[in-house]
Amino acid sequence: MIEILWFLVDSMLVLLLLALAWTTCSSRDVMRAVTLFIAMGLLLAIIWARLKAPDLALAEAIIGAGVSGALLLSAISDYPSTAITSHRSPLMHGIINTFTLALTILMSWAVWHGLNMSDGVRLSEQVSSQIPVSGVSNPVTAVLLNFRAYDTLLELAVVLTAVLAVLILNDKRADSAASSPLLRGMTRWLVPLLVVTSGYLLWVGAHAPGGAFQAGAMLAAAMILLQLAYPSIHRGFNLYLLRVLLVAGIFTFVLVGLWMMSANDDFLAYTPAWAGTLILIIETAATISIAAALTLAYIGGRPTGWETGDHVITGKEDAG
Amino acid sequence: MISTQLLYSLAGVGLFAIGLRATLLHHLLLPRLLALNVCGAGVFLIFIAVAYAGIEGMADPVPHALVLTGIVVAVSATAMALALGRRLESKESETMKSEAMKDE
Amino acid sequence: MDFFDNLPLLILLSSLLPGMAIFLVREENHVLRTSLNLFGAVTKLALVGLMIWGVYHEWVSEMRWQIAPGLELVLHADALSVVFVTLSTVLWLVTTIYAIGYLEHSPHRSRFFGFFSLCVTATVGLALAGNLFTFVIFYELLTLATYPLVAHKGTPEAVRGARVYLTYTLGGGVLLLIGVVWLHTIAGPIDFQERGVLSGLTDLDPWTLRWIFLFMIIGLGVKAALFPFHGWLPKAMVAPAPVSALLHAVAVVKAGAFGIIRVVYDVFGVEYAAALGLLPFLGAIAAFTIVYGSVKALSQDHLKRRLAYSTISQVSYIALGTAILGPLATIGGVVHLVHQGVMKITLFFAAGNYAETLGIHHVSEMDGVGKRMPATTLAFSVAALGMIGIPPIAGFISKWYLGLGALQAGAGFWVIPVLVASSLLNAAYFLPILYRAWFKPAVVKWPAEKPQSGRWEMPGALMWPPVITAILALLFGLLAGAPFSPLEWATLIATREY
Amino acid sequence: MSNAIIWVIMVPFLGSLVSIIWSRYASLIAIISNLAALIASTVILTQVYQSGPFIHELGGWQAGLGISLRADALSSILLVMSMTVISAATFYASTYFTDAAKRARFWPLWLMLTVALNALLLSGDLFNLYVTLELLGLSAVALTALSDNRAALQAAIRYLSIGLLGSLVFLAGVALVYAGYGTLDLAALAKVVQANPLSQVAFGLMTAGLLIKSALFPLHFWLPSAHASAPAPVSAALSALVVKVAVYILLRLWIDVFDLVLTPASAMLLGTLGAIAVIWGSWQALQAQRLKLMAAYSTVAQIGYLFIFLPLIVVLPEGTLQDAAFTALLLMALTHGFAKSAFFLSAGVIQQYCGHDRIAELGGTARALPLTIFVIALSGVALIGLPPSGSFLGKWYLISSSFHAGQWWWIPVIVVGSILATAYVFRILGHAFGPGESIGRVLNWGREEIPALMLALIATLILGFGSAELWDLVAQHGDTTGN
Repeated sequence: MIEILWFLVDSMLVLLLLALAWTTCSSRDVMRAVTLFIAMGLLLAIIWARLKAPDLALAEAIIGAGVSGALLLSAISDYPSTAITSHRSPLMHGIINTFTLALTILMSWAVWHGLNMSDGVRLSEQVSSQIPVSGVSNPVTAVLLNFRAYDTLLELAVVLTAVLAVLILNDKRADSAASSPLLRGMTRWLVPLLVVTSGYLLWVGAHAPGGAFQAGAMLAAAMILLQLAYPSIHRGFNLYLLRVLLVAGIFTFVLVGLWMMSANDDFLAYTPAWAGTLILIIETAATISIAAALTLAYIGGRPTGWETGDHVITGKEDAG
Repeated sequence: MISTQLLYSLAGVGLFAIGLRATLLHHLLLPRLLALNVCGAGVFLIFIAVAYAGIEGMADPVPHALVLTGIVVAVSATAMALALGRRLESKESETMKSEAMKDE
Repeated sequence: MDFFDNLPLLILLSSLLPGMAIFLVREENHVLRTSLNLFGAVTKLALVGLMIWGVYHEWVSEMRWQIAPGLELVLHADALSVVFVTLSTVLWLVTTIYAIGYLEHSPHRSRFFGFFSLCVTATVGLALAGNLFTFVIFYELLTLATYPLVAHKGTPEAVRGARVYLTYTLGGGVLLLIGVVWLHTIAGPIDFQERGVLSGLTDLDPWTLRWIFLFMIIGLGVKAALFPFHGWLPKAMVAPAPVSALLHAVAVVKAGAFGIIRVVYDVFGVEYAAALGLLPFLGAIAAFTIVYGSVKALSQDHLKRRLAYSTISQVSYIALGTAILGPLATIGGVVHLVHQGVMKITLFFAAGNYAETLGIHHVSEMDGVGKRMPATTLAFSVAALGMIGIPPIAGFISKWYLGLGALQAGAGFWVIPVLVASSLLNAAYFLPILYRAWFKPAVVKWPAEKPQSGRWEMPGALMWPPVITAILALLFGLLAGAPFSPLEWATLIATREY
Repeated sequence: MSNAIIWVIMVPFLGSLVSIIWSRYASLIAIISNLAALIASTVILTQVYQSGPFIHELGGWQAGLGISLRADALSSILLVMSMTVISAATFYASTYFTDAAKRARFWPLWLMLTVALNALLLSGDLFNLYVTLELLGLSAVALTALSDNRAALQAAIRYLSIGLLGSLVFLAGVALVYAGYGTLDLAALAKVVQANPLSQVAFGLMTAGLLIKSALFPLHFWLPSAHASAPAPVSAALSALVVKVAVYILLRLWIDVFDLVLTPASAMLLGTLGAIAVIWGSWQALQAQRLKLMAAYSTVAQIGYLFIFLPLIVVLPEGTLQDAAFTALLLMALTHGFAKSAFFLSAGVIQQYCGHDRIAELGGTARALPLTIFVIALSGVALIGLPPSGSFLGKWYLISSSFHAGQWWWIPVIVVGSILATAYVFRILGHAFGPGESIGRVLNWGREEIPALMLALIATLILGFGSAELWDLVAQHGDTTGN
């Protein structure tokens, strides 16, 4: 009975998801597409929760829907044309349709086959057997920052690269018109809340859903909100400092890794006794980095003093 | 339980296909970016559906971690793509201006 | 003996290192460049002398360098390679002197002499190659080294001519490569060996071998300017005179001919090749090319072009000699490798001199040039008569042995007519030149005369080389019986090959 | 000492971080850290040469739960190549960017590119491969965008979206693999993989994703614009390395992991695409009006050659013949890497000197920039596959393998490809030797021309004559799964 109930819920969620995805991809108006996309992000968050992936639910809500939503929305203003049209010929259109359809069938077949052939255990048992020595009790955090910490490090490198690109490419975001008093009012109590929450998420990540990414993104969200409410505020941000923070977090991560290598002759091989502490350190560092990164990615612009590495000198820019 | 996994992973496949189709169809940056993100979401969904182990069972945490990584990567890429687009826009408006200058 | 094993390498280095150095010499530094050139040439000559001595006494001189499994770089000295090495070394020395005089004031001398040395290095390496792999490498290197020489002037037609040359030779190179690789896959690595390698191997499909032979002969035939792959040779005439001289007498064309000899004798083995029925095929092409080249030469008024077509015809004598089964024909072919070289280089030196001092490029402008430039014209005449086959000049020896060989092999019925016809044609396109040069009254004004300086008709560096080579041509004919004469050496080879 | 495998990744990483903060000393930092990484890579190679493949279990967790880095013959050789090219290009770049601002932006990304390359070559884990692919893609795109003109930006955007698509398709394959086999570790996977629908689809997806990145015809469309519009040192790295490492992963998956799934038929298909790429790429290169565009198209062709080896390797019997074909493939990849990077660096010099790189207007450069033209000629020799370059040996074995495998039809392709290559290389030289007034010294910009010369010499001489050890190495430790 309960099974069937769940099945109905699941099917509704899935259908809704597919519908949203389809409308996002086929809507003719950019603004509409972006809004639908954000909605899809939120729905995904719910689905992650349903599939017992609370960490993801958080991350998706904040990052997937929140941050990238903000980025996309702000990008729309840069776009002269908001109408979406495909330039493909009808023939090409048909080819693409058939191709994707065939691919869907093949992949579905493969997925079905895969789920049947697998024992269904995969790595979960290995993980749970090693949790005790991992220094944290939240398995996802254990995987992210201990078992597969190297992935996380490289991922931070990806973030860094992207941010560098953003900084290189564009000047600071121009001041947009002052925003509504309502937004400001909301910001006044929302920003502190966000900051506190991010702190909590960081701390709780060790044993419950949460962790560096959610926390960092939360902080960034706070910054972005400020920026939205008080468009001129970024003048206050010291972008050089942000950049230092961004680097410092990753730097710490690498240093811990190397230090542990000197101690236990494998990169990032934590001494079990310290594992908890080390992970907390890394998480804090990562949180700062990610917050700085996402903020910079939103605010954009080449920080003053980019050329000389000295924030006092305002660098000569070749904006063209 | 396998039915739930199957349902959601098939949904993932569907999402992937929808995104892929749109990516191939569109040439404008922004729609293509949305499509790519949908595409990615599809892949993530497959991972998480596979990780699901029933209401009682403890889900496989590894895919969760992987997808978390994936999400962050996706955001970074999106930010970068948007920055590129913005730069190109400004360039093109510049060239337009300069051409207008020439005409006068 | 170690030193003797390293001899081939030393001979290569003796022109490679100076060449490398010359690239870095500043344009103005005439003295340094010249001394580098001569030093290299003389050293090489000395080393080659040693090698001749050693090979005569059948000392083995060989060095191997593993490149990859089954692929070795082998330098090896045997009777045949010595012939080619000696020829190219001697003529290189002469040509270098000539070139120094010829390019007195033209730009980019360093580049020119650099590639000039590389070109000779490649030729010598080709001569000393001990297996097909090494041969192919130097064969391609030769192409690369000569391209800049042909394109040297940098004028549009020079670049165009160079491109044609490149297209032909590299195309041929690819075909040769395919043939060689194919042979490797069925017979393993092939070291050159007197009396051939394949004859020793059994259970090879004869048709595969015939195909391989075809690929190789076409690949080599392009450089040897066998019909119908001769098209590049007249176009390459845009090159400076010393280059044309070297191209025709030593480097490129001869490389092809030498390669054909190698493939027939030291890879297939001449008897085996005959057994496969490959020789008539080769002979037919050669015979046709001989006649064709001579006929084309008749109609050329441009002197160098006429010489070019005569080369096409003359070089095929070598292929012809190879294609006839029997020691005498072999002697004829191999000895012509040397004789044609000496005579042809004389002709090109002379042609260069006419162009340089009097601005004469066409046969029709040569009336009475004999009185103005006696030494050059004398050398020219000797070489021309030799080409026709007038005794006692070297050319006669080659043709004589070819004829005897043909009779010995019972191929006289078609070879003799070819020889006679070509000799008549040679006479038909050389004698008029001599007549004009000696007996026609000189025109009042030459196209572009340089003021006469010094006691000779022109700078010695330009005048002596043709004279020397002409004398050589004469001596090779007169003293054919003397020890270490080309003829004797060719006989030595023939005895070792049968 | 097996920590070298960490240092080779982490040194450039730290370098990148530091160079962001102290961008004043960025050039120095970059040179030092890349040289250090070069040393580390040679240490790894010697280790593999002496004691065979080895792995480094990150975090001390055994592969499967954790991620493991693996070094074996294939990866360590490519690692040394990439570090050599990168180091040369680093010296080059330290004077190439005259604008201080540009330089300051270049170095961090450049070092990140190095990190990505090395991490990718050493990675032994499917998902980690995805992350490194993204790192590689993003840094490459950012570096392309450094040119900061419309063409470059458009190319960069295209490059980015195509790259993202490619890695997503790859990731989809990874997801299926995890669903079916419950592991991401390559070695573990190699043991359990069977030929079944799941494997085939997953394999197909990963292959497709990587084919996009390795620009195999007809998925090459994004490459020329990107490689032609990037700054010279970047183009060098893109053409010589970034495309190669995608091919490297393909080989790794095909030959080590999914060898059961790779049917001769599919191999034949890829080989055919490679053959088309050879002809098409060379033809386009011949048509190209600009030096760098020509080089980019020639890359498309050269990648094609690598794929022609595949159907041969699949059908050839285990042992010497197969090893020979495999080593020849490796040798061609190496030669092209060195030669093409040298070519792009020289093209950059020419562009700086003439202010353009239009082939038709190169007249006189042979006089003005003798050394650079010489380098172009050398790398041209390697691109054509003439002796004494490494690709001559490569083509030799390509032809002989075709004979051994009874697939003679590849030979005409090789012939046509080589002839077209000759045409486009000597087209440049023909123009360069053409008339022009200025006469320059042999050496003009030491720090730009010397690195290019070294790369070209490696491609033509060292790989041609000195590659005997390479064959031993592959023959002994060819067992590339690392166990």
